[in-house]
Amino acid sequence: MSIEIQDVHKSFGSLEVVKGVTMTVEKGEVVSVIGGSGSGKSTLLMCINGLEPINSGRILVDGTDVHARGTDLNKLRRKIGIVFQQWNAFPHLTVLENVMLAPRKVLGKSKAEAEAIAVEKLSHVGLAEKLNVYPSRLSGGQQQRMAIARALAMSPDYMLFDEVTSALDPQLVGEVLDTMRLLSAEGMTMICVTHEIAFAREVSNRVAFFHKGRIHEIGPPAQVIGNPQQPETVAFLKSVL
Amino acid sequence: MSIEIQDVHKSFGSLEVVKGVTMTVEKGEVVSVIGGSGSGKSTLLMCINGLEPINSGRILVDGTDVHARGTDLNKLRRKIGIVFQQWNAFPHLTVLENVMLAPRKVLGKSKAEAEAIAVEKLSHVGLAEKLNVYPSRLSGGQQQRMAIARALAMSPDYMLFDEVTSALDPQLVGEVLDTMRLLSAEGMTMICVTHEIAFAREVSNRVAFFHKGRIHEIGPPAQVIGNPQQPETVAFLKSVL
Amino acid sequence: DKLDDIIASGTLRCAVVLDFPPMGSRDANNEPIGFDVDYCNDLAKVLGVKAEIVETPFPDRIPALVSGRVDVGVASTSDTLERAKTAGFTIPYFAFKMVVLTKDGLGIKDYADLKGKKTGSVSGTFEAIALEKDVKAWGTGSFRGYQTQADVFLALAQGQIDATVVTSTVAAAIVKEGKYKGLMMGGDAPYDIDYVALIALRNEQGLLNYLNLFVNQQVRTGRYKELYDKWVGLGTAPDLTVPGVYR
Amino acid sequence: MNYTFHWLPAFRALPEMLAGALVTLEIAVLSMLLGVFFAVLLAVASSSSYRSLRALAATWVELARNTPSLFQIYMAYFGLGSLGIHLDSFVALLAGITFNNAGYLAETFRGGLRAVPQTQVRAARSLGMGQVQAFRLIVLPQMFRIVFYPLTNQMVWAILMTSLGVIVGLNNDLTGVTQELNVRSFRTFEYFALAAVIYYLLAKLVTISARLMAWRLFRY
Amino acid sequence: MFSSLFETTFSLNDLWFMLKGAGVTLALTGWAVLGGTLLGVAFGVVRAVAPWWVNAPLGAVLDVFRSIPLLIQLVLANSFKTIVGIHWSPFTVGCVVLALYMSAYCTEIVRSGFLAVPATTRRAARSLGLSYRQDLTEIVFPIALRVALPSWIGLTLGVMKDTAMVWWIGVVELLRSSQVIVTRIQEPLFVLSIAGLIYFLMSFPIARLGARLEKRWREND
Ligand SMILES: Nc1ncnc2c1ncn2[C@@H]1O[C@H](COP(=O)(O)OP(=O)(O)OP(=O)(O)O)[C@@H](O)[C@H]1O
Ligand SMILES: Nc1ncnc2c1ncn2[C@@H]1O[C@H](COP(=O)(O)OP(=O)(O)OP(=O)(O)O)[C@@H](O)[C@H]1O
Ligand SMILES: NC(=[NH2+])NCCC[C@H](N)C(=O)O
Ligand SMILES: [Mg+2]
Ligand SMILES: [Mg+2]
Repeated sequence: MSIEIQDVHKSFGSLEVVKGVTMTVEKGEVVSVIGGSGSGKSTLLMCINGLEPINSGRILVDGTDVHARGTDLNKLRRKIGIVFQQWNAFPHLTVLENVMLAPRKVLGKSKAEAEAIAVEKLSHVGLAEKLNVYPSRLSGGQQQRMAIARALAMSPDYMLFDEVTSALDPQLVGEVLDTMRLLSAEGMTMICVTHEIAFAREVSNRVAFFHKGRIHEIGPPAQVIGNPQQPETVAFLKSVL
Repeated sequence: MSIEIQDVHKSFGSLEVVKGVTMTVEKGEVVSVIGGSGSGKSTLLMCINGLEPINSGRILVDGTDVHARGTDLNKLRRKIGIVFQQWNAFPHLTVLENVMLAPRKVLGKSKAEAEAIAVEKLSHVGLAEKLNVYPSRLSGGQQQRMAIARALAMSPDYMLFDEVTSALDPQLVGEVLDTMRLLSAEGMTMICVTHEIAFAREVSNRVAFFHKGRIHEIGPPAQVIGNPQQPETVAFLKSVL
Repeated sequence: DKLDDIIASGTLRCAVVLDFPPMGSRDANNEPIGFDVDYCNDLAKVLGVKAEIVETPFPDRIPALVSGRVDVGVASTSDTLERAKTAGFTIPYFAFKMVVLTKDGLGIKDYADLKGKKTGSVSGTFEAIALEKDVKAWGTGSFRGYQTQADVFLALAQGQIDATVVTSTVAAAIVKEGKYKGLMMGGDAPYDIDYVALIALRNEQGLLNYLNLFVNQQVRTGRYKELYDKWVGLGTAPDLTVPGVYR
Repeated sequence: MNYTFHWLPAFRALPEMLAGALVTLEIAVLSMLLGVFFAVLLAVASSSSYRSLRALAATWVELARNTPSLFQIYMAYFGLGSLGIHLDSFVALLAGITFNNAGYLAETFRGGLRAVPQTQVRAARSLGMGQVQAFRLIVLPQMFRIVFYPLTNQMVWAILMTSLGVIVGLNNDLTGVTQELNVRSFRTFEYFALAAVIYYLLAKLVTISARLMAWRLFRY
Repeated sequence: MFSSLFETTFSLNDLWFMLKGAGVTLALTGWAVLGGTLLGVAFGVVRAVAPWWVNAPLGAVLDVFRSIPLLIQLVLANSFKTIVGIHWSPFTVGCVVLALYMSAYCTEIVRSGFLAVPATTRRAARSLGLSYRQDLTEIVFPIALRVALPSWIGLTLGVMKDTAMVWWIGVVELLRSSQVIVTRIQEPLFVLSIAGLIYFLMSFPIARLGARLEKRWREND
């Protein structure tokens, strides 16, 4: 049970964005991905759940080749929760409806079942009080937590986080990170793209440093963050700390 | 030569936002203002240059009562540069024109003079290369530096900064803070509302902690940030660090 | 008053309907021609002014007069009592008989055949009102009112309607011209003779008086017959008197 | 001013005119329903991969937007008529306004679609929703809110455009009835003033009910 | 019927007659747009800055022009001017009504352009020492102009097309002149197509220009 990324290349038109990335994330592991803007981190995440096609290489999720012809992506994606940087709340649905939607429409659960799941997940992220509110009434941090609950409602095996705190006011960052800490403590397998170095150091089993579409360094936080070897890593860490 | 704020109260409708603030900023001093969202920091800055009227108290800038009847606010404002959180580039003017506008229209300088000033200030903030570009082509950090140059072009005696980095991507924050460091090194009198505690500690002579419209603590950074006395200050610092 | 104004201004503005040959139409240069055009020119001449022809569709004649766009209407206007509440009428300057105009192949031979058919005419005209009343009384078929005479002929030629009722003069002219394919006469319409008069503002007695005399003179001098022969031709010019009453 | 107003006959004609207003409303509503239908087809066609479909859609949209609606209605009646296609006045007016509505609404819908951020689709797809589900459950409801206001505007437009039916012989809508009354008596001002008031009330009826609907529908 | 496309009695004379009609259409449009824009800008600025007790009544009055068919407005104005004894030609009446009609829409365009300038941008201008008037002329107007111009072009084209309704009060513009020719030569499809083509040629290039401008400026912001 793992996500295996094998020599993946990905271009947008003539621009190669991911240039041969190989990495395996074992079940139960938390891997943080750090790196400069435009280094291809978001793109890689979207390749993992098949939102973007890849040009070469393979990505295996629990042994299933994501980009093979014939793979049922919609089914595969139920295994993989993903939360993006931009708040992706569905503005026309209440918080509860946001979270209930996929269980009902994708998993075909009954309304009562879906509601039970949604209430549970929302309580888990601390939004039990906001069930019938529209997302526009939530703070950015609350919206991100709702997005996490929405992904969790599908009972995914993996969670991918793409800079979920970087559009937030400093004061709201903490509450979202706390939710992620909680998940990692519960043993969720996670890949977190983040600029929060302290957080990465604290929760990750391994940290990967991305630079220009390649993994420059990967290893335990103590090594990559505490004692970086590559000059690019050093420079990057200096700029964000 | 100083900004004297004497027991200022300010309400929006029935909501009192600034509840009796007294503070003096001497010429040459750098004072940082920290505090939670909605604590009235921005409002206070806008009262200082008369963009918002006050309900009671007085604000004296170099001995002139800002809110007295008969005060020529447009003239007073030339002394006080202000840069806001949202980038306020004038979208219809190039970078050079943005900076030239006020010297020409307010100070009545000739085109050549205004241009010379603008080029100088823009070089100062590191934008010498972007003179004829429209603001939409600039990054957030560049827009903020342009806004600083625009304020500097009026040769103000005081500069007010209102969270100028909080809408920026983490990687762009540094370049703007560098520009502000430069100004403080040159002896500019500044009031900086900021969430960048490290920065506040480094450049300020004094730090003021705002809470619910009042100054809870004010003093040298080593004291307010290094060894806060009030429980609110402690809680706030914990939340942003 | 108006009469003085016209003489002083040097132009006489006449409302004329120009999609109503032979009374009014346009030549190849799109210049106005026809009985009414000549009639207006005659009037201008005796007044010693220049004539200006203002084209007005039928429903627009009285509005044009009332809204001051024209001084007089030489526009085949039936002298109904309803209209006389708004506009001032002279003595008749022409008179029409109404006939059915239809398309061949529809089997309409006289007025009674119109029952149950799609009919149409120009909104608000003398015969439109009469026809619509009959259609309503029959209870079957339909009536459609158009804003110009040209639209009626067009609708008839295209088959949007099966028949209309028009003045015999127009019907004859249209059928003779042959521009509209397949139009034919469908017998007389049993309406009263349609006496038409010049119109002017209701309260301009001086002008109306002058116009009455002018109509009278046109007949006396033989100009009326001359114009009739020029534009209508066949038969004799209609008698403009109503037997048995003073007018 | 030596004009005496005759309001009484106008008020007596009120029931007749209100019946006309009903016809007006009927045409406007029908033309909106049909217009939305064709506009959706046009919006789809204009992003289709068939060139001929795109060309057809573009022709429709540009003709509808760049010629007078009066012209379009006249064409629907007499233009088509000369090809032997006989539309009843009512149908011709309906066709003309529908043609016009569809042309404008197609653009509105395209803009509305573009205005729903792509990230919404991404979020939906990553939850395992299929393309159609994501469109129906996420994009469409949000687009509907964006186009709602332009849609009500177009509805008011449609009402105002029905007044042009009179040139193709329509005489039972509000303007048709008014003109019939006018050509009988020539009390132009009185009748048309009354018609203006009724049109105004119709337009307000539409905007106010749209506002109420929006308030009910878009709680977010 | 299609044969008429090839053997037509439509003459150059007729084309000239229609082009004269198109000239009237353009003249009407020109005056209406001139008057409508001047009034619209004035009203729009008032609506953007005035207190509600000026704003609300003005808005309500202008709303009337947007809620009544133009045809009816024309008829009413035409008969009203007679009732009060003003001697205006139908052309003048057409221009005036169209101008008022346009001003009602233009007002909203100007107003929303005005309100599209963020308060923060204006605050920045004031804090540089620009006066209220300088803020308006140097900052608000130029920015509002870019927001409003594309819609204004759209409105202008709309008014150009709406001039067709002026034939009802007796002005022979493009559509009416084509009807005159249809009456004479009885080739409605052919003549109307030419009229449509002329309208299209007058409108389409400007519409394209507007779309291009809108796109360009959007990219710049
Ligand atoms: N849909 C797209 N089409 C074309 N280019 C794209 C697309 N998405 C991303 N890119 C480009 O690919 C590169 C990598 O983008 P990506 O978003 O993966 O970077 P990132 O590491 O996530 O950066 P950030 O920290 O700013 O989110 C960038 O240069 C970006 O401009
Ligand atoms: N123009 C206004 N009208 C009404 N209320 C206002 C206005 N501007 C600010 N407020 C309110 O005044 C309070 C203080 O606002 P202010 O912007 O001064 O806070 P702040 O300390 O700058 O917060 P932040 O860190 O979020 O910028 C807030 O509750 C805010 O909602
Ligand atoms: N078919 C016609 N258009 N007849 C024209 C005659 C008009 C008629 N005399 C009237 O004034 O009402
Ligand atoms: Mg990214
Ligand atoms: Mg603030």
